[in-house]
Amino acid sequence: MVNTEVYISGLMLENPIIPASGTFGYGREFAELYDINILGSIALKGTTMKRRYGNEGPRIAECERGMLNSIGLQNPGVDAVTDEEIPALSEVFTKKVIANVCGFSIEEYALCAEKISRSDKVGIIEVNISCPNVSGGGMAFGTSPEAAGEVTKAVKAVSKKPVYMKLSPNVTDIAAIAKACEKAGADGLSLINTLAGMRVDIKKRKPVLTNKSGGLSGPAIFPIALKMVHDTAKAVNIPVMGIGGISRASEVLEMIMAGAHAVQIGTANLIDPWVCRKIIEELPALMERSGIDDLDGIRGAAWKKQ
Amino acid sequence: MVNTEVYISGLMLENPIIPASGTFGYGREFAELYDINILGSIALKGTTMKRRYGNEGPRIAECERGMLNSIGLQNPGVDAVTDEEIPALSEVFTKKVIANVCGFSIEEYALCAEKISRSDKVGIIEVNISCPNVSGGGMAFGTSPEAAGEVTKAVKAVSKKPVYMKLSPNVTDIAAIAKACEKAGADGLSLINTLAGMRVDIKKRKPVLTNKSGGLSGPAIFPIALKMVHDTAKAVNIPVMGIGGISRASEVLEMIMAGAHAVQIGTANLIDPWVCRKIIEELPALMERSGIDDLDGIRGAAWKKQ
Amino acid sequence: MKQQDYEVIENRLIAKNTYEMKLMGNTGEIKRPGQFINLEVKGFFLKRPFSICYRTREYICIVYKIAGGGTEAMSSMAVGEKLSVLCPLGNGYDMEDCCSLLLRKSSSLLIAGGGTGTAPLYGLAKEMLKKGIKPKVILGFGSKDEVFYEENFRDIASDVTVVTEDGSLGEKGLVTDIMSGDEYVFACGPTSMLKAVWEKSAGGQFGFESRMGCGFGACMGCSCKTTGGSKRICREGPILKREEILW
Amino acid sequence: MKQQDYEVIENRLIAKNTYEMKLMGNTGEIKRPGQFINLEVKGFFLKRPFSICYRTREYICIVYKIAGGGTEAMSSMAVGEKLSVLCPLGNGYDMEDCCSLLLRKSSSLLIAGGGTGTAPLYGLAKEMLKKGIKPKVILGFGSKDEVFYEENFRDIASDVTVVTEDGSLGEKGLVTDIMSGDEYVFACGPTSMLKAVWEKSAGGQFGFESRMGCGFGACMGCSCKTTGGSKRICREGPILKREEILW
Ligand SMILES: Cc1cc2nc3c(=O)[nH]c(=O)nc-3n(C[C@H](O)[C@H](O)[C@H](O)COP(=O)(O)OP(=O)(O)OC[C@H]3O[C@@H](n4cnc5c(N)ncnc54)[C@H](O)[C@@H]3O)c2cc1C
Ligand SMILES: Cc1cc2nc3c(=O)[nH]c(=O)nc-3n(C[C@H](O)[C@H](O)[C@H](O)COP(=O)(O)OP(=O)(O)OC[C@H]3O[C@@H](n4cnc5c(N)ncnc54)[C@H](O)[C@@H]3O)c2cc1C
Ligand SMILES: Cc1cc2nc3c(=O)[nH]c(=O)nc-3n(C[C@H](O)[C@H](O)[C@H](O)COP(=O)(O)O)c2cc1C
Ligand SMILES: Cc1cc2nc3c(=O)[nH]c(=O)nc-3n(C[C@H](O)[C@H](O)[C@H](O)COP(=O)(O)O)c2cc1C
Ligand code: FES
Ligand code: FES
Repeated sequence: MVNTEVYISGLMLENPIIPASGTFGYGREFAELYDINILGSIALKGTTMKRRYGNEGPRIAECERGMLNSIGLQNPGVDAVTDEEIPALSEVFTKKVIANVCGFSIEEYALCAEKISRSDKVGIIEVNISCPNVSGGGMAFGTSPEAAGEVTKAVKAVSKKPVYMKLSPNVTDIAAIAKACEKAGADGLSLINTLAGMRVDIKKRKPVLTNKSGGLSGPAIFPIALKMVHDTAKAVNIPVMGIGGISRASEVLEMIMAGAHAVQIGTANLIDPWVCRKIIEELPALMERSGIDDLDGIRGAAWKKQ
Repeated sequence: MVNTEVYISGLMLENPIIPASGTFGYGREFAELYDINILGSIALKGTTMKRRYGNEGPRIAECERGMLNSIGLQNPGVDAVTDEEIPALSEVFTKKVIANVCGFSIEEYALCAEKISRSDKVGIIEVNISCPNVSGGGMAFGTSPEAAGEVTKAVKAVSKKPVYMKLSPNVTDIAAIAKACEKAGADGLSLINTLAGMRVDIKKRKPVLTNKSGGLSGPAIFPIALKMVHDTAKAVNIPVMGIGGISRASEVLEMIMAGAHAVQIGTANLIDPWVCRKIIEELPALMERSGIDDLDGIRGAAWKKQ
Repeated sequence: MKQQDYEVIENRLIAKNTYEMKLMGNTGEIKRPGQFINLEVKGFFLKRPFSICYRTREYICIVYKIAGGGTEAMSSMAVGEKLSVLCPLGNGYDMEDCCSLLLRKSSSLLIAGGGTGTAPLYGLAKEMLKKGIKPKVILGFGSKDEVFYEENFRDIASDVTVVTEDGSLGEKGLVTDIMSGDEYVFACGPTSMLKAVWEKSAGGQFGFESRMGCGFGACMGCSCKTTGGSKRICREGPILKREEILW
Repeated sequence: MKQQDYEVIENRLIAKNTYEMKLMGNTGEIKRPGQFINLEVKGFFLKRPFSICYRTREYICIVYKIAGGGTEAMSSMAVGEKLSVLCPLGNGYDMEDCCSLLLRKSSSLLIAGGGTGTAPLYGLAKEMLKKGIKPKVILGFGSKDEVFYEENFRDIASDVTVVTEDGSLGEKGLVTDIMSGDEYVFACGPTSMLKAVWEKSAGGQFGFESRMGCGFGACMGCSCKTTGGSKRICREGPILKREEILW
């Protein structure tokens, strides 16, 4: 029997499979489809202080093996999330969740994280400093080591839970930003968020998305995500959640060999709502076939001296 | 009758279709397949002062709708290119070509560009400051505005032909680097080169590529390339060649609407050796169906006020 | 909602660039006319949403128009091909909602379709017939060669009017040109038509389209603003009540 | 080189994880045994290279082993499926090259195959037979259940030896165990086997594999270093002469 357990910052996950923020709502839609208790954990939709509608539509565009989204952080606001969404989720999901927060100022990040971290249900706070779809917030904090460090410090100062900084791939040196977060006290890192992208409607001669550009996600970005997870995991001593383009058990193992502690599955949930269950079912068999007893044994194998 | 002509830095191209550097060799293999004189121009394989074998193999890895390469600038050296390859190509291709140069120091860039720019066959010098597959060269010069500006200046000082700087997408702000090149005298810009990426062989528990990482190209990267071309074309007043993931006539129009003057087709040539011919054949019909008389009329339509 | 393989048992051109496709498979969970399916087209990343035109015990019928690469590929699918489909999705038309109004003034019940928006209304009309409800039907198309299902509607409804924008069939004009303005309308069609119908109607339910990431409520890609806050077209829609709609 | 659609006319398991596939289509341009094709597998980006095992006027035969996703997908391809194929690629075995050696000492001509590397050597042996050349044949496999084409070879060659690493069929051991060391060898197989054969041979031609981007010389993905500078396995290869090879 292989062991799929992974330990991250106080949470012992039954398996490393976590649906990614923004692609699993607050779990409700998926709980209708399968028993979501099989999941390692769930990363909740990005939450801001106030309720947000997000950007005007169209906010989805199709790409080759991927998609652009420019949702712009639609969410009911932190109070509704803590008072309604999390309690509702608790009825169908018994494990701890990862709360994802975003803000338009360092203060908002801290306020939002503090509030949501009070929930018993929340095991980890994931701080999105990498949303490419809102101006004046999100990614603005994730593209310089200094700003990333400042957000980290502010959130760490108030959060009652371990803090993971969610990093943007739209940078020259992701490892440098990762190190700044680590230095500022981050307990872990989540990466990658989406890559800035665009499609043009040649009939209308303007961008498909009303927001003009959006974030690219899905299988197309997997090799980019894997390289960034590799570079980051090598550079820091805190856990890394590998995110980006994963849709198969073999890609979970690639991510862990690149140095990830656990993984998050995003867009794949939209294409196949049962994909996380499939991966969780396939993983042990694949591990067995590959001679892997437990995931700790292969973490970083792609770069660690054997 | 629609007009597919585009003018870039002294060259009037019959159409905007140019095979990208490194995916068309020195044209010879394709000249066996079709009359390559239908092409707008050809961007030659990256050339360095000295002959290079490149990186150890495997140096190709498959990805979803894309591939990684870690060739590492295999080329016969500038003398062989000017004395043998260019004359040989001249026998089957009557138009001017774009010579692509790379170096490991600013001096080498300048020397190489100076030499190759003496060839009458060369219409434009494309300076690759974005190769992710060589250490100490290539991308090192393309990730900071200062270094990019310095290479530009050095090459401009000696080149007898217009100079296009080929930019890396592995940066936080490509428009800033573009502006630095423009300020340093660049006549135009080519973008994007490949995105840094990786795949791990889970059986061997190590990267598929001997070089560990490689450059991601192909349809997967098109939305990223389009966004960068859009951002860059908006920011500068020199022509931009749109490169990255193009494999269809409609994507050529997307690129031009994003602001490109001409486009380069890379990886698609490897997957379908006749793809440039197909695109050249399809383009006029697509333009007609879309009510486009000439390409100058739609350039930048995605962001220009109408 | 289930994900299942459906088999193409018919796929034929019924009007200009417009096809009728019958998909054999489970239809038991479909609750209401106006619900839709999300259909995987090989080689395309996102599934394509199509209204269920009508369903029988054995198959689902959809009517689609070539709009881009995905529908283009669908048009050359052969009988026997298997397609992965998410079904059923969305809320569908609520036939109860109009009952009170209906009881008062049954003559003012209208089905108003525009272009391919006509498709789900055919299934709705069939269901209404079963319940003994007899709505007026107005179908609007661009021109004669785009018209489809006219006969199908005439077979089940007594009062069917077809209008075309260029007058090549039926009266020349728009659906709204022959609305009286006091109707409760079941509408589906292009946004501009929906808006015009909305303005001229007393009440009703309107079928919307939106670019979708998932089709089942997970991504917020399809959201729109309504009087009751933001709603997901794929889940709280695609059918919105007249009073919910914000333009 | 042409790109054409070939039709699968046979696709059957002939040994453990090993399939023989016959592809109907143009075979007229194939010049030499040892050339290869590059075959598009739907859903995978890069084409997959396979040696031509042999060809007739109507079809090409390839033998492939499941190695990953692409070959896995191939194994379930049905008769009638159309595949886009680049053909022919590479140089192939040069049967003239050995002639001088052959005239002096014909007994020392050897065909040495390992695993699926055996496939192109079967086509080579057939061609040699046509020319009246009768090489010795040694085929090496891991174990009995991986052996294929033994009978095919016996039908056309008089001196065929099969060895297996575990001794489950024929002699236990490696191809090199029963080489005398003075042979001119036509070899194909895994790198470790090629190297061993190279060391023990007097001359010969060796078939190599390499990850390929294009298969026709455009990308430099497949390059390897040789005594004559760098060569592209897809163009100046996949067959290299003994004296060119650098390990
Ligand atoms: C609830 C719903 C029901 C629909 N019912 C029908 C129907 O019964 N008959 C019919 O012909 N069409 C219907 N449509 C529109 C249909 O989904 C699009 O025409 C189709 O997706 C276009 O795909 P494509 O690949 O041909 O076009 P492309 O433009 O190449 O598609 C690119 C992307 O945009 C999306 N897209 C493009 N146009 C639309 C659109 N109008 N609405 C939503 N997404 C779009 C596609 O799904 C895809 O993700 C419906 C749409 C929705 C949301
Ligand atoms: C000239 C040549 C002739 C060949 N002839 C045969 C043959 O006759 N029979 C046979 O069974 N195999 C042959 N191979 C190997 C065959 O190409 C690979 O086994 C096959 O590409 C694996 O594809 P996959 O999708 O199953 O594996 P994956 O590992 O999933 O493939 C991923 C990528 O790596 C490449 N790749 C993987 N293994 C190899 C390999 N060994 N050599 C080259 N590329 C590889 C694939 O082409 C693909 O691009 C030959 C290879 C070359 C270069
Ligand atoms: C529709 C959509 C909405 C998303 N919303 C959020 C969000 O609210 N917060 C966040 O941190 N990331 C968000 N993301 C990013 C994903 O969590 C993930 O980092 C990214 O999509 C890459 O993973 P993937 O390729 O598996 O989707 C969103 C992604 C998508 C596609
Ligand atoms: C095999 C290969 C070799 C390449 N070699 C070079 C090179 O020598 N110089 C260069 O500037 N770009 C090189 N490139 C980058 C391409 O020119 C192009 O910028 C990139 O591949 C993106 O375009 P595409 O997606 O159309 O391939 C190479 C790309 C590939 C795939
Ligand atoms: S399409 Fe994803 S929520 Fe509606
Ligand atoms: S595979 Fe491209 S040059 Fe050989």
